[in-house]
Amino acid sequence: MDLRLSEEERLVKETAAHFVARELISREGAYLKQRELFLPPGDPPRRELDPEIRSLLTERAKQVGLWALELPEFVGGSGMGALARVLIHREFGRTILPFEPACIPGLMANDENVTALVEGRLSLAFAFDQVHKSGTLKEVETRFRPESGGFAISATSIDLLNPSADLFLLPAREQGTNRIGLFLLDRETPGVSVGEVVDLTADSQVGRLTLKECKVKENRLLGYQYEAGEIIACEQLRLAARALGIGMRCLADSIEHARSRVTFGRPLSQRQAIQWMLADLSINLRTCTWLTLEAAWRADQGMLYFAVAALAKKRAARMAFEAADTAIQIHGGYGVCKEFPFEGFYREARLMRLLYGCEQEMDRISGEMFITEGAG
Amino acid sequence: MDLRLSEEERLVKETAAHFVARELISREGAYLKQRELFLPPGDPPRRELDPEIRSLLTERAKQVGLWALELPEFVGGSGMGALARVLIHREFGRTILPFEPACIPGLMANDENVTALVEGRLSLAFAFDQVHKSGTLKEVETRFRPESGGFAISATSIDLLNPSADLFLLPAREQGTNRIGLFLLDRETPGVSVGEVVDLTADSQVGRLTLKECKVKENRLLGYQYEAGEIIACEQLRLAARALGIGMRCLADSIEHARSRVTFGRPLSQRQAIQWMLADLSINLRTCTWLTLEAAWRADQGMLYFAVAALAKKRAARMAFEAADTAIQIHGGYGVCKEFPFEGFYREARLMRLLYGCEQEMDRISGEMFITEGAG
Amino acid sequence: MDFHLSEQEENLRQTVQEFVHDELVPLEREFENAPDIFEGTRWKTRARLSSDPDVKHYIEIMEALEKKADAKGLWYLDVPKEYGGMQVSNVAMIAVTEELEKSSIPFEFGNHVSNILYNCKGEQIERFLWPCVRGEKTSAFGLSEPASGADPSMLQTVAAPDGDDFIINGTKMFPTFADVADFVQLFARLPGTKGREGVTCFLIETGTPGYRVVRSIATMAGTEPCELVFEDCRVHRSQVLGEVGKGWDLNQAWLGARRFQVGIRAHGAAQRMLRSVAELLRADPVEAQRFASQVGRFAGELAALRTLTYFGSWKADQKMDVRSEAANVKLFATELLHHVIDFALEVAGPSAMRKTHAMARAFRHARSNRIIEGPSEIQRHIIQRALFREGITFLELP
Amino acid sequence: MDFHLSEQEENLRQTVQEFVHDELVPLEREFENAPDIFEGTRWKTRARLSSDPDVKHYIEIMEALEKKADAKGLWYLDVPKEYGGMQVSNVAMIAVTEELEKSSIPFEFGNHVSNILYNCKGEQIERFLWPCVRGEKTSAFGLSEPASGADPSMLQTVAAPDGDDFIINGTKMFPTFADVADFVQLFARLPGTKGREGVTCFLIETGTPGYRVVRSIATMAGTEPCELVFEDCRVHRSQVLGEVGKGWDLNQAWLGARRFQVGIRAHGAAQRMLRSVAELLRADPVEAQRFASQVGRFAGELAALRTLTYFGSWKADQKMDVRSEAANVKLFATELLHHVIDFALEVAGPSAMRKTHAMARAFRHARSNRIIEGPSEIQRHIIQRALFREGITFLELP
Repeated sequence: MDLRLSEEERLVKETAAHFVARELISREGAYLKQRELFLPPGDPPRRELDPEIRSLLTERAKQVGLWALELPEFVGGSGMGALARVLIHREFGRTILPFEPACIPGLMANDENVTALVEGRLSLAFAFDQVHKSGTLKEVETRFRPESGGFAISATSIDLLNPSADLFLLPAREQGTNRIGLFLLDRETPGVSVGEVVDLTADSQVGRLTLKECKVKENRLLGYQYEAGEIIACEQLRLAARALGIGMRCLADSIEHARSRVTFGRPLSQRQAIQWMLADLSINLRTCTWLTLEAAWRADQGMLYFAVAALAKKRAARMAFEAADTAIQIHGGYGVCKEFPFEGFYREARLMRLLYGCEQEMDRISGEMFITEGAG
Repeated sequence: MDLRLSEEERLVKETAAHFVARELISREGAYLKQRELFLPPGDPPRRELDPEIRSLLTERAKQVGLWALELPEFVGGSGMGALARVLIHREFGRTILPFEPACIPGLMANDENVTALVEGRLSLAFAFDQVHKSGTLKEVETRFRPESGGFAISATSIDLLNPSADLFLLPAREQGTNRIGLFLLDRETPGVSVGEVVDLTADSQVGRLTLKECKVKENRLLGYQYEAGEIIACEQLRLAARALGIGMRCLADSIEHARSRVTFGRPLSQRQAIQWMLADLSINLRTCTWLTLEAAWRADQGMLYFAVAALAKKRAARMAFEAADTAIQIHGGYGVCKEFPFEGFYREARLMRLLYGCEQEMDRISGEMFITEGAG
Repeated sequence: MDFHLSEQEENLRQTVQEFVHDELVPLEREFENAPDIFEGTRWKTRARLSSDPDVKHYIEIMEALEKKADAKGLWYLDVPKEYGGMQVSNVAMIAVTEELEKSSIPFEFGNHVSNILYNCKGEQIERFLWPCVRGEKTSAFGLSEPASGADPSMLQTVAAPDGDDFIINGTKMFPTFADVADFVQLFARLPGTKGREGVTCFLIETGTPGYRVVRSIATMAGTEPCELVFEDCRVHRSQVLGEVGKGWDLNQAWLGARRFQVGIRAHGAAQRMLRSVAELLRADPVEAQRFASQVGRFAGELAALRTLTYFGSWKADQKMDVRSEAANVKLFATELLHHVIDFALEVAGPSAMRKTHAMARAFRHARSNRIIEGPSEIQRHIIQRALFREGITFLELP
Repeated sequence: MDFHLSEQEENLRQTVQEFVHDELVPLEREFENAPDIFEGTRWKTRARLSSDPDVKHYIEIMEALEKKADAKGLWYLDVPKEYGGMQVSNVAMIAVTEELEKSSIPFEFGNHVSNILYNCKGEQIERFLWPCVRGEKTSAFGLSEPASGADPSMLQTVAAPDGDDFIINGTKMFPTFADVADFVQLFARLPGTKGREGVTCFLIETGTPGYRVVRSIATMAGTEPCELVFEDCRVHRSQVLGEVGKGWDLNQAWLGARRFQVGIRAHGAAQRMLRSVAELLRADPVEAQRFASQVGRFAGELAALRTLTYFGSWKADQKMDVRSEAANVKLFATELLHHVIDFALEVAGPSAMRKTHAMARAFRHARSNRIIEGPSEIQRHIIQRALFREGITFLELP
């Protein structure tokens, strides 16, 4: 057992940490600053990163190899393993600035659109709505059937995060066999429609994707059950890693605030109620950190890792939510203010808990396995 | 709304409080004292109250009207309503001394054995084992069928608390109709056997009651569904009231100990971790107190009260367990010592949580109702 | 012991129940996508700022409801008789709010007056109190500061006596509605005083020279609290509410009275969330089975909150000390609501995170409840202090 | 980063796995009703006191297991090489205990020696350490007192220097097995010292004049800790373990090393409880559906505990500061076990409260784990202290 980072792993981590501190956290102040003195009534509008800043950051991220992490280098990616990606996403999770490396699954390396995706001319959305309940493929209801020269795909209504994307990756079930296929779909394909785009409570949007007998070529079938499962596990690891970053940021800022904020004659840091909150959070952070790293390491080793990745996501997302909740509570009235990052983390983490597996359903699945097999 | 106790209610409460302080709590020291200097290996044996002291206490309880609370006065009972009984059992719950007023349901007032029961020559057990899962009658599997001049009752194996009792009150289900009947059964009736009597983790015993075609006379059918339900609700209220007593005792002793115990230069009472535990417990005690009183008051008013009684029991038993757990934690090493009352409360409360309804199953039943009816 | 409402209280409750059934429930569908600004009784002051025609439409509906409520005698319920109100008991006000909360329409009976304004004396009555009673003016509550909340010793705004005047300097954070209020109830301390001592409450009109509402602040709850600055703001001593140096007691009184209402509102909001969950589950028997025990558990906790709230209000009606009861209710209610909403989102899934979804709204609004008007930590502190002062006497039934 | 055990560690783990499979699992049925006295490695000293023929029977089984384990090279695992042991890593010891805990047989490999005894010097080695290594003697740990536990400043037992001797006076509460131990590791302070300063550890044989084990004390856990009294107990300075005045560090070292083992044991016990639950549920598909999500949640928490324990042990092997990690493990493990047992009883119902039922036993035994060797509050204190001292550096991966 050697839990030290390798030289390469350390380099990756430090590059990401440096980028996040220098390029992202330094811009938080401007991003969070309230623009008008007096607000219109009602809920504040969704925040967005200035498109120019986004392009600038994208360029710089590419320069230091923090882009298209999953893709091999020959198509412009960084060719990182799962562990390296976790180390990177963990750093990006530490900022409220909505910017992170584009996620382009490795199995798209040979797709005709891969260069456009890497260069940012096209964007990709995972249309995995039906997977969010359990984090598995069992609720997938999108249907496909083979046709001459390709497939026809139909779905009534899929909640689509990132609804402005140009390409959609989605799992579907073959009529008759019920076999899962993983498809890449163009927004422009006849039969595809995206409607009802609205804001989410997190600073992102959702739309409704409908597929009416959409015809795709054979080469748009990118994989089967296992490949779709890998997308889920990768997304779970990405979310878990982001959650770790959120937890670290919230814990660090809370410690800092507790040291300096004085009430009733003593700093908050001397109150057990505050100490205990932070102690419990730190335990949680430790366990989530090691579960996530272990899952990623297993992935890189070619070992079974889906179940651990699911567990890591479940626990880490919950931890991040509690971390943000704690940070809000410790910061008092400022905690819910939009000029501070915590309420944003709180909303984001709440959504993360509902993506790629809700807690109770994930627990139920692993519980059923435990009951059947009598082992952990 | 007038939440003051009436004169009569106050008198009842004070009589019970006085009896418990003077006759029971005063004897705790002797009861809890370890008899030998060095213990044999293994788990300490079950504690029992000295039979002579038990008779003495029984006499004195009768003298002040704290006996056979449910029965009318003409058969030697105290004729108390539900609220008065809650006030009494709450006081008896405050002591670890295993002594409380005999529970003889009002519907036995006309039974031939009632005098013997009141006088303590006979004892009664509720053989309600199958009810403990959900706190309802739906799991009752004991069967009865009418026969000439009476009924025949059969059951394979019923866990029987108080296995030394002479009479058993038990619900059974009629073959064919599935209707519930509530029966009184003699230990001496042919076909009745009580075996495998062993100690429980609480300071009481359990045995296995088996009924093989036990024939009882017609007058031993004391009621139907509603009467059996009333026994359950009464027991739930009794347990809830005892649990309140346990909670009060644990909270009071913990406050006292926290005031006087000094660690790291300050009394425990000045540590927020301790303060918070006790604050949370006190909230719990308040809510349980009012739920229990309200349920009892409803019973006395002739209003529907089964659901509230069930809720009161569920929450109060859990509260008592947490109260004992907190008291143990605050008392540190002494908390688990048998010379202190807290570990005894802890074991008793753990059992109480499993009697007349387990938490999750009770929640499920009320949840199903809420889902169906859309109201609380 | 008698848990029944009095006849008078019960009649009032029934009137409200009918009002909710006849007037509010039919509007629920229409309000599903209403703008997020109709909470509480001060919505009008803010809604007026909007140029959105949609908002105008809802203002009309709300104003029509006000007239109907007034016609049924449901206005001025908690206003003292001497000011023409009905002066109903705390228990009755809980029953009223409980009924109102059964509907999702964010409608309240008015006019609620900041309870400490009943300490107005002399010309203050005509200048501040009556306009509030009549609904012509609204007030903001200026207590907390950039570095102080529940701790009086950190309060730094100073009111320096100068002849018959006081000169006020300092900054206040988070008074809600201050940008649209007509005056502020401002807490400041006399120079050189410490702790509670010297804290004094002033009534200061918007527009008074030296008093500026600097900005409103965006929050997750969409409540836009404000930042107020006082720079050599001169006010006459006739603007002191109550007595000079006795302001902290007023603050405590203000908080105490509100906490039972906070409790019953949280109860109502949680109950509605749970009903929405039940509605989802009725459509899916498998899911219903999976979530039933949690629904049941929360239903039980809500029953507990309800009885706790009534009991505390009853004690308040008996003029007993209810500081600990109020803290119990505030803490239990806001934490429970938080958990119920969390559960509702778990059942409903990511689609309920749409910004205008009732659950997402409740999610955003509920978070600040565990902080404002005394965070959970302060409530626990109040509770433990009473415990160590008085032991378990609170369980000695009255 | 590499999570694999080393080849040597993996071989050891496999040997233990085989031992458990071949030797322990077949005995499980027989041990179901075994007397409650075979926990840990010191069971023999206590079991010998029993006149119960049943106990004799189990002693024979346990002794036979010891011989088999010794024959397979599974004895003296954590004893340093200089004392003839295998000196395996902390990680390896965790892996060993993890395998052992898969069986419900309360068997441990010996001989565990109180780790601080390796500080023995000169003739102490022959007098105290070697007999412990060989399993001929056992020791008790005399730290806590009627009024002191984790706080050194409350420690009142005094060791007054008198020429080459110390004269010890004081009372110790709760040392387990003191009534059957051959000597006690006693912590006392030099006169006039405060806090950690002056705390000194002595090795004192049972039977030394002035040292009495007064009584053993019944507890819920059935562990019978003892009360020790020292009245003018004279000991020679050669009986000081380590240095005079440096005793508190020994105490801390003793606790630190144990906590990872506490963690993996709690993991094992909880895992067995959960497997018993699974067995009950396999027989009842409806119940299985109802409890599945809780089973799954606990299984996940156990995985988290496992990884936390391995990580902390690995850090200990690297000679890094593991005080906070040890506190993390102790707290998380003992609280989790408590919750798992509570859940198991809910599933199994009142029949599992029979005194000899494995769940009831676990219920009684687990409670004291949250108190002894540093209660949960002390663990949280250690954790927060490190947080405010070092911030989140603990998340900087090594």
